[in-house]
Amino acid sequence: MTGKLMTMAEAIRQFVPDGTTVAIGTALEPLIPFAAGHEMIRQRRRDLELVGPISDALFDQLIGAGCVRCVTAAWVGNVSEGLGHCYRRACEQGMPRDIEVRDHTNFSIALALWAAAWKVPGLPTRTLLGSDILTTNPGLRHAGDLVEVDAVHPDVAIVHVQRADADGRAHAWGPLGITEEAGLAADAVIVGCEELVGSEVTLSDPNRILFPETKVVAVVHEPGGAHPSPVQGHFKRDHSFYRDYAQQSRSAAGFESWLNTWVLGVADRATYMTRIDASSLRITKHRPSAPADYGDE
Amino acid sequence: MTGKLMTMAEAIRQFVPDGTTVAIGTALEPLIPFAAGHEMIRQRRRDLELVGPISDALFDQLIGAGCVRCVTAAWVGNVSEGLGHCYRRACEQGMPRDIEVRDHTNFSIALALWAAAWKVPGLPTRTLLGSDILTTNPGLRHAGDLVEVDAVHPDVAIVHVQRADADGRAHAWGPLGITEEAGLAADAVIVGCEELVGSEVTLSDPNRILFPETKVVAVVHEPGGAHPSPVQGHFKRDHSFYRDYAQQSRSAAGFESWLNTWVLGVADRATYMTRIDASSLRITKHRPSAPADYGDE
Amino acid sequence: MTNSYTPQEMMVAVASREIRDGDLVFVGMRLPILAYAVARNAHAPTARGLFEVGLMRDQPAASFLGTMGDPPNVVEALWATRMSNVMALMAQGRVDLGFIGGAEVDRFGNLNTSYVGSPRRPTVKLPGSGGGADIAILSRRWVTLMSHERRRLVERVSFVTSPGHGDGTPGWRKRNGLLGGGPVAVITTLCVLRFPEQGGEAILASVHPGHSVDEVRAETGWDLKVADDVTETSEPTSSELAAIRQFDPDGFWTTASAVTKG
Amino acid sequence: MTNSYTPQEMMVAVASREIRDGDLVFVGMRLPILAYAVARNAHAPTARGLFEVGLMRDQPAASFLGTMGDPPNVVEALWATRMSNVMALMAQGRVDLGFIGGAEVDRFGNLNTSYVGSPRRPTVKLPGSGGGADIAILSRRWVTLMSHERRRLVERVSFVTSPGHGDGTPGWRKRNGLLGGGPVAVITTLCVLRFPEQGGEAILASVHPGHSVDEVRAETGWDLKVADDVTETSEPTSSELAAIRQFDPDGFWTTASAVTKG
Repeated sequence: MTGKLMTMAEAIRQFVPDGTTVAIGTALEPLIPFAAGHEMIRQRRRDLELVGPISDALFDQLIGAGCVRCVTAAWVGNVSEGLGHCYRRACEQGMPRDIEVRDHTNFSIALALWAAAWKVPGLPTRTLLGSDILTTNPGLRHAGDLVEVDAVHPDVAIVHVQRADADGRAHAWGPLGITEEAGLAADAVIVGCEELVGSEVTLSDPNRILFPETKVVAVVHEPGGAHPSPVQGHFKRDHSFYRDYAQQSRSAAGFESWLNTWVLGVADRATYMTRIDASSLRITKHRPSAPADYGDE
Repeated sequence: MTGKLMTMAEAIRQFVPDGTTVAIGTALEPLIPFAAGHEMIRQRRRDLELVGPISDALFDQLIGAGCVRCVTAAWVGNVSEGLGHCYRRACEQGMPRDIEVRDHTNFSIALALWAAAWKVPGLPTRTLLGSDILTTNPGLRHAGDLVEVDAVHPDVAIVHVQRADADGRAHAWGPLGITEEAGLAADAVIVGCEELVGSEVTLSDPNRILFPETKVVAVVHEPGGAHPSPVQGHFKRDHSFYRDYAQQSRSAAGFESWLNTWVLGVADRATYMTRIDASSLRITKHRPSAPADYGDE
Repeated sequence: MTNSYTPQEMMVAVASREIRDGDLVFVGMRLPILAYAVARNAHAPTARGLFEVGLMRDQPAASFLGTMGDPPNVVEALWATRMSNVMALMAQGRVDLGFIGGAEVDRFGNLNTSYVGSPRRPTVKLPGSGGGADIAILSRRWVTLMSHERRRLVERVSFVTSPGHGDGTPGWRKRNGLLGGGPVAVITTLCVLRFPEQGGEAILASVHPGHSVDEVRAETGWDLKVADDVTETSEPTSSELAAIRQFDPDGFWTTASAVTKG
Repeated sequence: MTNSYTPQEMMVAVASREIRDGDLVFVGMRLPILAYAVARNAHAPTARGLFEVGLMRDQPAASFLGTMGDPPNVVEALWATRMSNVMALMAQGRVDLGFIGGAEVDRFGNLNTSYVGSPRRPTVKLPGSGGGADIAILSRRWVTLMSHERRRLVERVSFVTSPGHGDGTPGWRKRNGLLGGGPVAVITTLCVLRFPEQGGEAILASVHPGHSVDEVRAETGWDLKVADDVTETSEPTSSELAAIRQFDPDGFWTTASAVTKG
């Protein structure tokens, strides 16, 4: 299969129209596809439904930019700093618009994606019993001694990984959160990668390939595309960037200013990378994994 | 944690008493823990419940040796040769004893283990609709438009892997079948390995670690422990050994003779390995995977 | 063009023609592994193979496979994963074609691979479903391969391991909630049977060279319908045979001795 | 012994003492990461940490962590996996102790991290459960850490994100099918509250040095019960403080400025 390699702008234009249900930020704190989120903002995408476990600032930015109709997630905020101020303004004041919130727990959102992956209406669980989350999300219901978690079916999952080839075989490592189930549940997957490699690299280790390539519709070579989130082997987390975002986004005006500086006033991720101090974040000490021997004869 | 390293004889003695529910052969055709199975036979284990997807000859041997009370599996036979003759004798003639058969499909046995792993009574699926398997296994039931698959909870899962350390961090590669879910669903895991390595190898790649080490109760350094099944990077499949087994096990007397030659008359796997032509099966051409960089600073 | 080929080679050649370019094929044990290899290197260059052991490939393995889990099948694999992930793709309707081996098939394409006789005390205990029932229920369309014997092609199987078109009434699968389309063909050592698109009973579509409609009907356990346009099955081409022999150099699967397996 | 420490350092030290040797600890965001590090390097050398991002460790990360998913937390990890696998261990009752941060806690240990005011139009939209409700329901016992303010310690939370002892009646959790044992302690900037083993309401167990029972009661939104044997909380030891400062060298989590986070 060919023709999957494209820019982030092309990938978002082709595969994330208004109203799309998008799973993003599925590895929790690491590997968050900020570059993809920023491109959605630049393209003024509207009425998205965002699906994720915890979202470390990215959902807050998309909500603040008015891209979002509905959030299906366990936690939306800023992990090292606390509340999501745009999320607050949207929920508390309908600003810039009202959003629907479908609360989950981390476990239940994983199960909701497994349900979609296995094509069943839902899966049972023992979490959520006794929680008022059952009263606000109609997709979670008491069923006898258990809770039934309705399937959540993303149109597209967007991931950022350490390396991928042009056919969409993606290698990621470190904690993976709900990345695998999101890719299996989604109709299509957009892969952003730090390194674009040949298939001799990806196919040398098929156990590390995250998804079937048949799900992958776009491959974007986007170094730094997860900043300010960490990428094992490539980038440390930029804690101060999260702090500055938290401080500036406390007011709507501050958020607008932040958005102009870091998203709307930036052509693409390559330009963005020239504006951060990437060298101080770059991981330079290598820790290669022991090879697995796939020999067959 | 220490003290997990032991011989197969010790591991079976300590962790597989009569009546144990044992998940084994979970990677389907490769990595079948034959050495563990043979040790169960030598120790005259009785009333086992075997759990697996397809079983390539190992279940047949355990059944023929009279170790088994119940089989919970999707397929029991000899993949390259056909029927399981001991399985036939047990089911058709109660020889050497009657066994209970709880039929599954490959998908449903995986789901039954996920149910146990997630501590729910069962999981729904769209497979099995229209199959008479629903009429013979009470753990599979119509429920509306779906089938409910009851949890299957092994006492112990036994796996053979390419490498592990003494604390039970196991690396396996190649297709994994239902190995991961079996380990998570089981109360305890016994790991046999081709190579016993230091933790600097296993912890260099935590994504390749199959199970939480807290589940692993025994680590057995057992080179060749999967023969005649294949082990990526170590051994090819010994097709003729499967053929010979199929031919000899056609009669009960032939099976007894096979058992004496290959199991009862053999002290342990090290001795067994001296009796096969291991060199013709050994994989000698290496295909190392590309390393993943786990660098953090 | 050679005229010499075994019944198994004929079956593999016919099976390979069921694979369309671009198909995601759920490849079962034994002959289907060869059928995928033949198709991929001929008319279906972008067909992918999915193996329940937990593999996806876009090309045949470089050496002989005794099972789908043999080491050569992992080299250059596109994905090595858990079986349940492979099943997820099939449940989602992403598997275009599946292959299932059968011990017994009936008029409506239902397969028995579990019990001949009573399940409590069977005359023959067969190995079971494996992934067969999953393929039968969830793949978009599927094909079965078997030796053509009167005891194997029966009016109704006594035990439905892998449901075909059920009782043969139109829409049986949909009414019973089965997601996939069901069997489209039975490829035997003598002929090819096909099913109408909406289900129903098997119809004799083509007879392999050297065999006759009468012979096929005599070896079939029900009053077999014959298509108006019944034809002779096209022989394996020399390139098909070359491919088969490349992937099964010793005739492990495709010589007379292979018939005795089981 | 130093007498100078911040309220956050006090909380971390107290929290670390809740970890027993051999425990599998479900480590939450922020202060619990430090508590695990302190305990592991002191009285609980074989305690393991489980992180919902998908990690298990048997030692603290070598460098500072802003989040559990930071690269140093992956180096020397015992397992890097999916979140649902980590949750599976907790559902199986294999997690001995969990930590949950709370915005609001009530008399019976129920936590609200979702909505202050109406869910339809909240006064304050809090981030949500994350894994909090999962820990609250499934871990064997759990502890929450929070800033002691009258608006945060309330008679009944308006929204139960993470259930504690419910309505406080004995056996509430068991009756409602909750697998784990529920909260055992609330560790605040002023004191430690504990719950009876069978559930029920929080009881003031110890007051941090420099604070009084009266102050604690005044800052608590219900008529707080005081244990007969209420004591002064033991100060952080010098080795506890040394460990805290090793893992939070710049006071990211444990200085006054950290209090303003959120």
